[in-house]
Formats: sequence, C-alpha cells, structure tokens
Amino acid sequence: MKEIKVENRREGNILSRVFDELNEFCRARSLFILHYCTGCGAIELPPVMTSRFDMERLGVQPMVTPRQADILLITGYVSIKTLKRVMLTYEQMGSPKYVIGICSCTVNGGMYWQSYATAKKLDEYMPVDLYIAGCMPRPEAIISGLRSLIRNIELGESNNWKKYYENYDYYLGNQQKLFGDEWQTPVDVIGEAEHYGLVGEGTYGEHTEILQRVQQPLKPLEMRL
Amino acid sequence: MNLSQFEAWLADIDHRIAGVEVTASNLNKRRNRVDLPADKLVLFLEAVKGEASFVHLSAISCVDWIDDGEFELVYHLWSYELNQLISAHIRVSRDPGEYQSIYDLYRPAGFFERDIHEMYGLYFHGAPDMEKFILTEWNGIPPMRKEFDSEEFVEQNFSWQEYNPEWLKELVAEGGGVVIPCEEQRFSRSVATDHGIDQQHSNWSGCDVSSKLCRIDSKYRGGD
Amino acid sequence: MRAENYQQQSHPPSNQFELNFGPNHPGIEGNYALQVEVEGDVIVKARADGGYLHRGFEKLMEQRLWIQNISLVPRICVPDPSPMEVCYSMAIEEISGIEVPERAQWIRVLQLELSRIAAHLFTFGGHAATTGMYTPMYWGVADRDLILDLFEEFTGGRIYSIYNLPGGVRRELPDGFLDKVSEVIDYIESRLPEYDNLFFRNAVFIKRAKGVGVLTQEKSLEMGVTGPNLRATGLAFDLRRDDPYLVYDKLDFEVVVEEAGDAWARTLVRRQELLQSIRIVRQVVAALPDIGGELRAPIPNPLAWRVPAGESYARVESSKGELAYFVVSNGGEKPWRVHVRGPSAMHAVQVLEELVTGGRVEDVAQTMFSLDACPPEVDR
Amino acid sequence: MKYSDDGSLLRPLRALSFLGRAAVTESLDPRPAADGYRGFHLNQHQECIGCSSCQKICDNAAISMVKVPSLPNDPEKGIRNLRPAIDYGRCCWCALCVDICPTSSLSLSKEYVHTCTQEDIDSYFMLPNEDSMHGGSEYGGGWEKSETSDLLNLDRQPMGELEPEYRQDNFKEIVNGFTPQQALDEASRCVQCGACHDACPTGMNAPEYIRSIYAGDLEQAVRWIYQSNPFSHVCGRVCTHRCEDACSIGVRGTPLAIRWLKRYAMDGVAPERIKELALEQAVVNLLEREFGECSAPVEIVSADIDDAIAVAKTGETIAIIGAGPAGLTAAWDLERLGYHTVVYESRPAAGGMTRYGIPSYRLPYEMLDRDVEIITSSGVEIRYGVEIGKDITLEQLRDQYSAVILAIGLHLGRSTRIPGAEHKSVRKAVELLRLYSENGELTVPRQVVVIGGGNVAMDIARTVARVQRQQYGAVDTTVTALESQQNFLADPEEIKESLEEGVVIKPARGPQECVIKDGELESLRSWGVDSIFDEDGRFAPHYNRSDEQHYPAQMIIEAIGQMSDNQLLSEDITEELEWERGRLKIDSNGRTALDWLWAAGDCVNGPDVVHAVADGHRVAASINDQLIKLRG
Repeated sequence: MKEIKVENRREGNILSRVFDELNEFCRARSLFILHYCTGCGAIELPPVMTSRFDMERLGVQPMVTPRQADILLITGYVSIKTLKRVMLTYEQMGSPKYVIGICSCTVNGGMYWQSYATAKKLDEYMPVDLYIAGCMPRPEAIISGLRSLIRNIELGESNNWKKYYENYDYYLGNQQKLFGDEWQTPVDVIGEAEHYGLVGEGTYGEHTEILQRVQQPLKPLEMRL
Repeated sequence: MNLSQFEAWLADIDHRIAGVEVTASNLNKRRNRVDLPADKLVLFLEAVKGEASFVHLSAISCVDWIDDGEFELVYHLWSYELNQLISAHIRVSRDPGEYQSIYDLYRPAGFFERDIHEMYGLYFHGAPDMEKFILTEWNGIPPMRKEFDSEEFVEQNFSWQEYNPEWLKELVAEGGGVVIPCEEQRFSRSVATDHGIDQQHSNWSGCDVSSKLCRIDSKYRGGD
Repeated sequence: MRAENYQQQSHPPSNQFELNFGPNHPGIEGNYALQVEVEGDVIVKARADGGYLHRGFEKLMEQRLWIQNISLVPRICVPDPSPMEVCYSMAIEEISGIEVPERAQWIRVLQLELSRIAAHLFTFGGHAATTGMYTPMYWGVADRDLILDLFEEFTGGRIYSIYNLPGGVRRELPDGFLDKVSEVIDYIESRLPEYDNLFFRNAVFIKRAKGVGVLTQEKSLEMGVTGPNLRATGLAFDLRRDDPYLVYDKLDFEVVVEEAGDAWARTLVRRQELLQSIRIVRQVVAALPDIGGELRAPIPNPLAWRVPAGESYARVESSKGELAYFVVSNGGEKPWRVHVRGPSAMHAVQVLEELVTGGRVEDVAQTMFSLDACPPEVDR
Repeated sequence: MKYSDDGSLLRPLRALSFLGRAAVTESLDPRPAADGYRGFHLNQHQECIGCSSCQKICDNAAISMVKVPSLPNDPEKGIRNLRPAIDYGRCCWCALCVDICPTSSLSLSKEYVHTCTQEDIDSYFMLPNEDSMHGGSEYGGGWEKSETSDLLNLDRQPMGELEPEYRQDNFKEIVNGFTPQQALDEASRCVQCGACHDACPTGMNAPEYIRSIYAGDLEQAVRWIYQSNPFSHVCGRVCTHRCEDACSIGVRGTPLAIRWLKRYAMDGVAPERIKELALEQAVVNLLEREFGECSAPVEIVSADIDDAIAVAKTGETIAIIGAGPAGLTAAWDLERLGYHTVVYESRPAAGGMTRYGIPSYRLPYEMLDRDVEIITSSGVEIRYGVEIGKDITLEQLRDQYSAVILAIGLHLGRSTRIPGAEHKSVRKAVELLRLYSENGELTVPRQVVVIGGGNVAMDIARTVARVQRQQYGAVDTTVTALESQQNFLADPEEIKESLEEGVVIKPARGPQECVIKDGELESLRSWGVDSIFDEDGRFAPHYNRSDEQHYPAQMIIEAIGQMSDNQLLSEDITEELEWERGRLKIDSNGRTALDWLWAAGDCVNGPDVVHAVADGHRVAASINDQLIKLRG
C-alpha cells in the first residue's frame, strides 16, 4: 500500500483535524458492503466474503440493510428494473457512502451494449468512487479494489457521495430519462442537501423542477396479487 | 406403448388428424418434428398426452418470421416413458397475433405463454395470467419482435464513455488517433477514413450497392 | 420525500400483510423478488417477480455472429455456466452436421461435471447460509474455489470458461492437469463426510427442511419440474442417461433418487449427485490419456460463417435440471432465433409460487434454495 | 449413510479434528494467475499489421482501431499503422480476438488487477503493446493462440490445372478455375481487412466482391469489379496480384486466391449479362456525375436514360493512341465522364500487350475479346490499322481533339548486344509472341535457346516448346538466365509449369556470344555467373570464365526486356517532351510536359496489366479535371 500523503490532510482547526483524521481512520477500517447482487459479478463475492479470500481481514463485511451499509457494490450490469431499486437503495444509505462499480458493464455497457434492458454507464445515475476492471473481476481484484478504496477513504479523497447532492439535477435528469418524468423516490435529496450544506450549482435545475411539479404523496407500494 | 408402437402411432396420426406432417430427424433419433395447422394443435396435444404419454412440456418457443407475417410456435414435448421428443410446429398470423392457451393440458405453458406474450405480443386466450413478468418497466413494443431495433433504441437512450487518455492525446498531437471507432463497427455505418478503408469494406453484413445502381437522379426526373 | 407531502397511511385492522421478498433480500437467491400476502406468518398468496436480471439475451444473440454468442451464453446461468456453452454448441453442431471429435466430447464431459460439482457446492453454501448456518457456506464456497482454480488452469477463466466452440473445445488440457483434477476430486470427496456432519445430518437443518415445500411426483410432472428436483420425488430420470449426449452413454453412473419430494430430499439428491459426478470425473480422468485425436472439427471462418438453415433442440442436464437451447437458423450469419429454456424458468416461477403458498414466511428461502432456482435463467 | 438426526452432546468435539489443519486463506496480495489465463491484452506492435480482424470478431464492440503515426504504414505489404485499442468498459475477456488474429500478434496476459477512481476512468481505454497494462513484465503471457484455438483457415483451395500431357502440345487454357464449392470455401477465408484494396494499383474492391461471391451473388461481385477495372477477364487470369502479397491471411498462411476469385466471378456470369451490368454501371456513373448522388430509388426507364445521357455528354472528343489496357481503360472512364473517345490502334485487334504478348494458354483471346467488346459497346471508337506518324501525325491529333493520350506500350524487344546478336536467327521474344498471336503459327527450328529469366522468357519458351512438340514431337528449348534459381524473376508457378512441359532451365548463365558458323547460327556460348550486382547494387555481372558452356541452337530468342516504339513521335514533339532514361517523363497524374498530351501504361510504367489499368483511370481523371478547368 502507498504511504499516506501528509499534504492531503485537510486544513483548519487542529482539534477538528485530529477528529476528522481519527474519524476517517476508523471509518476506513470498518466498512459494510450492502448485500445486493445486481448482476453476474456477484458470483465472485461469496469467495471474497468467505474463508479463501476473506475480506474481513480488511474490516469489510456484508450487511443486509442499506441503512447500515457504507458501500454499495454494483456487481456488473444493472437492468433498468434493477436500477430503480438501486437508486432507492442508494438514496437510503447514510452518508458518507461509497459506490464501487465492478465488471465492464458498469463502465461502458460491457457485453450488453446492444441490450435494450440494461443501463450503460453507472456514473450517469450515481457518483462512483471506484471501478474494478474484469468480466468479472477475480476475488483478488476485488480485494485490491477494496484496499485502494480504504486507502482513499483514509486520505479523505473519496468524497464522491457529496457530488450526488451537489449535482443532483444531473443525476435526476438521467434517471428521468430512463424512468420517465414521474420518477420519484421516498428520499428528499434536496432537503438533505440543504441540511448538510451541500447545495451546489447543480443541485437545482430543470429536472428538479419537474420533480417538484410531479411529486405526489407516496402511495403504499402496489402489489399485483 | 413401446417405441415401435409409438412409431406406428405417429405414422398413423395424419389419418386421424388432418394436415399433420411428421418428419423424423435424421441426426438425432430421439427427435420428431411435427408440422400441423394451428387449429389442430389442441387435438394433437390431447392425443400425444393421452395416448402416447408425452406429459412433459419442455418449452414453447416462438419464432418471428416477419417476412411471412407469421409467428411460429414450437411446442417441445417429452415422454418419460419413450424418451422421445416431439416438436410440434404451428404458425399463427402476426396480426392480430392471438392464439389459444394450452394451460389446461400442460401447466408449464402458463410461464411460456406469458413470456411469449411479453416478448412478442402474441396473446393467448384462456391463459390464467397474461400480465407482464420480466418487462414490467418496459413501455415499448415487445422487444423480441424483429421490427424492434434494439441498437437504435440504445443509441437514442444511452450515451457512451468518451475516453481521452494521455496516450491518445499524444497520438492525436502526432497526427494519429482513433480511425475506426468501435461505434462505427457497432452500428454498421459507413465511414471513409484517411486510410482509404471504407468501413463498408470491412463488415460482412454491410452495404448494398445494387440499390445505388438502379437509382437515377430524382432531380433530373423531377425536371423532366 | 418532503415532509409536507408525507401522507399518513392507514391500514384496515387485519392480520393480513403484504410482504416484498427481494430483490435485495438475503433469503432470495440472486436478484429476484417474491411478493407474498401473509396471514400471520402463513403465506396465502405468492407471486414471483422477475426481470431484475433481464438483459435480453435472446435479442442480443440475434444481433451477433454465431460464434460471438459463445462468449455471451455462459452469462445466462452464472453459478453453472458450462452447460450453457456446451448446449449452445451442440445445437449448432446438430444443425450444421458437425461431428465433434471424441476427445473433445470427453473433455466437455469433464468440464460439465466439474461445473456441476462447483454449482452444487455453491448451492449448499447458499442454502446453509439462509438456514442460518454460515460455516457450510464458508466451506462450500472455499472448496468450490478449488474447482474454479482448475477451470482457470484449463479454460483460462475462473467462472466463464468460454472454452467451447461449435465443433469442439478451444485448446488442449495443460500438462499434468489430470493429476490436479484427481487431487481436487479426492479432496472434495474426503470433505463430504465433514459436510454430512456439519450440514446434512445437522438436526437444525433437518428440522427446517423436512416436510417443507413438498412436491409429489404427480405434481412435479404436471408442473414441468426437472433435474434433481424431479428425482427427489422418486422418478429416476436423467437426461445424461435417458437422452444421452456427448459420451455419457459410455460412462457408468447412477441416477440418484429420493422419495420424499421435500426440501430435504432435494438437498440430499444433490449431495449424492456430488458423489456420482466425482465418479464420472474419475472415469474421464482415467480414460482421457488414451483418447487421442483432434480437439475441434474445422469450422468456417467465423466472420463469414453461415450456419445452414434449420433448427435443433439441444438438451443438457445442468445442475439445476433440464437445460435446452432451441436454435433456428435461416442460413444467415447470425442466428434467427435462440430460445433458452432454463430449468429455473419452471422452478422459480410457477413451482415456487405454488410451493410457498400455504407455507410459512420463514420457509420461503428454504424452498427457493432447495429448488436451486437460478434467477438469471428465468430473466435471460 | 443415514441422513438422520443422531445428534449427541459430544458432536461439537469433532471440531477438534480441525485444529492441526492448514488454513485455506490466501494472502491479500493477488496470486499469480494460471498459465493461459485470460487477463489484459498484449499486442506485439511490430508484428501487428492493423488488419482490424480483432475489431470485427469482438462481440462487445470493445476495440477501436487507432492510428499510430510512428509505426510503419506500407499498403503494398499489407501493413497499416493501425493498432487495436481496447475498452475495458466493454471487453469480456473471451479471447476471440486473440484466436482470430491473422498475425498472432495479439495475446492476453496474466495480469488481471485494475482499479481506478471515476477521475481516472480514461485508464479503462488502453492501447495494448508488448508491456503489461501497468508496466513491468512480471505477469507473463497468458492466453495465446494455439493450433486448436486458431479460428482462421490458413490453407488455400487448390487450383485445378491441366496435367502436362494434356497441355504441352496445345494452347488450351491451363488453369481450370474454381468450382463453385471451392470458390465459396476460398471466399469464406477472407477477413475483410481491405489490405488487398489498399495494395491494388487500381484499388479494386476485392473485399466486397469476395463477400458477394461468398453470398452467392456473382452479379453483385461483377458490379463491384467493374467499379474499378474494365479489364477483369484479363486481370482474373494474368494479373500480377499485388493484393495477394498484401493479404493478411498470408502472414501465417497462404493468401486468398483473390485473382482466381475474380476470375470465378467473371466466368460465372454470362457475358451478355456482364455487358449489361457494366453498361448499366457506366450509365449510372455518368448520370451521377452530371446530376449528383441520387436520392430516391427510381427504376431505369430507357427513354429517360437516353435523354439523360444526351444531357450528360460534354461533346468533347479525346484521342487515345494504343488500344491496350491503359488506353482502353482511359477510354472507358472518359466515356463514363461524358466524353467521346477515339482510339488509334496500328494492329488489327485491340488488347495491346495482353493480346500480342501473353500466350493464349494463359489468357484465351476470347476472354480479352469480351473485355474489349464491353468497352467498345460503351461508345468507344477504335480505328484499327492506323499508324501514328504515317497515316496521321500527332500534331493532327492535337489539333483535332481536346486531349491526346499516349498508351503505346512496350512492343520492342531489347537486345543483349553480344557478338552475333544481329544475326537473323537471333530474335526478340515480344516479336515472336506477336507473330504467333497474329498468325496462329510460328516456324521454329529443333533447338532453341532463350536468353532471360523473366515471365516473358517463360512465355516464349513455353510457346516455342508447344510449337516444337507440334512440329517435331519433341521439345528442345533451353532458357538461360543470369539469375540463380532462387532469385528467378519469373513467377514460381511459371517455372514449375515450364519444367513440366519439357523446357530446360539453366540458371546463372551469362550469354557471351551467338556462335555463327557458315552464316548459320550454331549455339549460344555462355559463362557461369558469380554475381550480378556490384556492392552498390548496380548491374555489373561478374562471370566465371572457366565455366564455359555452349548451348546448341538454330534460333536464339532474346527476352531481356522491352522498350516502347517512340518512332511515331515527330522530332519536334520529341524535343518538347521531357525524357528520363529513354522513358517519357510524366507527373503523378500522367501528364507530359505538353499540356495536351498525357501518357499512360507500360510505356511509362514498365510492363504490368493492372498498373496500366490504374494508369488509365488516373489519366482519365486528370484529363477530366483539366478540361473542366478549361471550360471554366
């Protein structure tokens, strides 16, 4: 692993700096991956989780609920139907949160570039912190990826989750393009952005206007029984 | 019923049900192809299930013969006693695209018919469930129909990475760069490059000059 | 959701609830969902919801050259990808009348059986984990990894081997490979008693699995159940024996049968199939050195290959059941139609819906894993 | 084995048996992958020829072809400076690109770890070279093409030929041509790289017509062929096939028989239909030039066509001297460009060297006639038997026509100028070939010696051998050449076939004297050759005088080169023109120093049919540009 670069440390009050560093140090050593197999790359996760490649050595564990998870691991292609669920899940995760896109499909469509059913570029819909190449990446590659994510977190460099708030309009626009203008989620992203003080130039825009116009009180989930 | 009895039975079936044609596969002795008119299918299935023990519906496959304006439905039936497969082929018109369900005879048909309805838009009367299963978020035409151009759909709805790594910038500065982008290969467009390679040249399923050869300028004809 | 838009929901007083199982749920195999209506904890109605893994394979295959699809098909069933390649290749070989050299057929059998062992071990792992036992998962997945190492060595890929081409296999086995296979197979066999102790004879597991999701033989025939799930109802039927392909008719193995038809019986069938697969692999390892000859029948230039017009229905016994490819060629450079009949298309939809109804909520996972349903096969 | 619950309190103690066991856990650092693993790509840039077959087989459209200017680009050898760049946002590591690579330059490494942040996403697009993705070579090679995994068919379909005993005493065509199945199999080997198109002097659309042949659509193939070559019956037989030298299949195997495929297409369509197709194409070209690209498909209606053609014609006339491939190709093009052309030919039939220099066992006259027939039916007027300089002068042509093309070929043989070479029984090969094809007969003595090792020498030797066999029932023809066996200038097939037909070949012999006794030719005296060129590569043969041989002959034929007959140029014009080593000097468009005179074909290029055709196209285009400029 690379040595930690000192100059990257943030400036400011020495007390808060120490606190931040401690915070990041601890956070990087206890990461929970959301247990959601979105695509075929998920088949290499059980080896990573279990004794052979054992990611618990890095302090990384699977977690079943999004609320407690730190890492959203997108394991390959996301079909449009899954992407809706992934968006719901991502927005529910508490900040700071990290997205890892593994396999080719998350980068540029992968094998399914001709397919009408899969999303092609993950970073159009949510900010991605790390990509791991492969189709699918071997467990060792996933471990290497996790290690570099941990390093980035320790260095305070992995802050892409803030982009979702700062550029919410862009992400929402892409989501609307796929899901239609009626698309809405139970999470009030704009409210959260205001709350965290993460309102950027791209938070509001034409797409958030559409959202606010069409936003309906949420109905109970419709069952088709 | 043993195998020889079955063969005799199958050979005789066209006397009982008009229009049934039986072709045994010469490659695999366990495959039997049957072609029959669409209205005789249920009659036929009742006979093979009831008399010849073909209780297992392996699959129903739909083939879109768009040029003929027909869907071909292939019912693959298996007999656990005879270890024989019958593929019953029928054709139904693409328009309006409806047929009758065989769910009452074979329960697995429920899934396959639902799938075909979803992917091809072929409606099965009498099926217990014709709701969407896989494509619940899909509003376009049934995607497996041949007229649906998936590449065009993708091109309209998605964008691709625009890579510009350092090595590429250097090559561009030297006068090089991407000459045949993968996009061109993909969408079979024709591009002339400075290498004189017309992309049409390099794709087996590419262009058509004959259409060009039987064209005359419309401008000229218009002015005539 | 803005606070002012939040609407208080009111439910009628009832003990009926609607539950969404999945797609993000540890009790569901893969990315799949089940919507159930429960009364107390008894399920009164269930409905499968698929399509989360839908990639439009059948459409994609119509857009690609015959040979390009070889790298596409293994993705249809991720835990057990090898039968996909073999079955697709077999379908093309039948249409175009290509005779596969004998050595290639034996190597394909080796590949299929190793893949079956890996898939079964993986299923045990998942099955145990959903029952709350994590050690079998740790074991199963780690032992499966040894087989993946073998795959890596002879096919070049851990999961997706992409090792078959229509006409044969892509390359020769590496030197000393068969010894390694024997080593791994011996090891896995030696582990089986330990699995028995840990899992198959585990009182917790037996109590959870017995009597859950019972399928009678009559019902499974009616519903199109195949593979281990059918054999668990007492019908000795195996495509390897009864619709033989490759060189299975030259191999000696038993078709394992259980009578009970419940989750427990289905698991046991798989457990004993492991032994049979090990037996087959041993026979292949013993026979392969004496079988020489070509590895691949020549095929035309893949960029220009037009498979003659025709159709074929190729069937393979995958670890999940009857896997079939219906391939139609109109004489073009691309397939006109490829229909994939995954075994789970039956198991994960109609059968699962039927089996969980009337059962209890906590048995959904048990039922799904014991059926070894593989969602990508359903969604394609 | 009983699978029932026989649990006891002591069961957990069994776990003790695991105490001594080694852990299965691997280190956190990546393990080395197995040999033959499919990791990131490697590409030997020096071996890669940029054919882009990898791009075509890639089912994921992961490969872009990138031009690397620093690498060599040589269309004649089939080498392009394009290299595949891989998008790892698409790649699925199936290694089909490796297995189809015609050069075996592409392979996969064992390296498999690559991670990056969103900011570095560009690193997913890479140009593989000899080094692994992240530099260093510790990973080593993974998946490489093996004999089994190779997807290409490297062996050419064998071409059927007449056996020597059936061909040695007659002038029947030797090559049988492909059967339909052979043609299909041969066409299917093509990877459509287009190297042949780039290498062909006249830029024939070989990939397209091969594809059409493969699709069974021979008419379409003929259309493709006629887009760039009106001498296709000829070129399908006697072309020097530069395309096959460039063919990327030829890097590891035998190149596609592109020439024979062309011949197959031309022979497979009825001559009348070829004529229709060619003329149809000529009309479309003409109308497109006049009215621009057509937009809507409209059926050809003959009445409209005639009107349209009349509109499209410019009314200008161009004179062409010499009805060989260059002259007639230029005429064909100019007709399509709306000009009228008049071709002056001193001999009684058209074809030039292809008729008077190539024996009919290689190129039957009937095939040449078909090509000429199509060209003349497009409106080209050929005036036979008119000699420039005698019947009409060049100056007259200049005054009568808008432009003049000189395409007079190389009809004079060069002489060795050795002692005795001026004897009447010492003849020139071109002259004898012409005599034979004009008269259909030739008088040859029993013993003949040919000097020269090129294709012309082989042509005359084989012609003479045939005539000898017809006249005397025995062959006694000896070919002596300066070059050693392995450096022979003639095509290997020619040599092989000559030997089969009974011609004796004496390599590395330098002719010294035609020995004359009593006024009759007796023999050729020759010395052995040590070397032909000096250190600077200049022609300066070095002989071994002790190795002297006499080859008895009543006739010696010189076949050491040809030159053009510049007699027809008047003195004034000869002076105004610029010359270079006895050849007319022209610019890259075929223009001479005179603004009304163009020159094309063998007389400026040296002998080669397909070059002559290319020249014809070039000159026609140049004339058209010039005349359009003049018209304003």
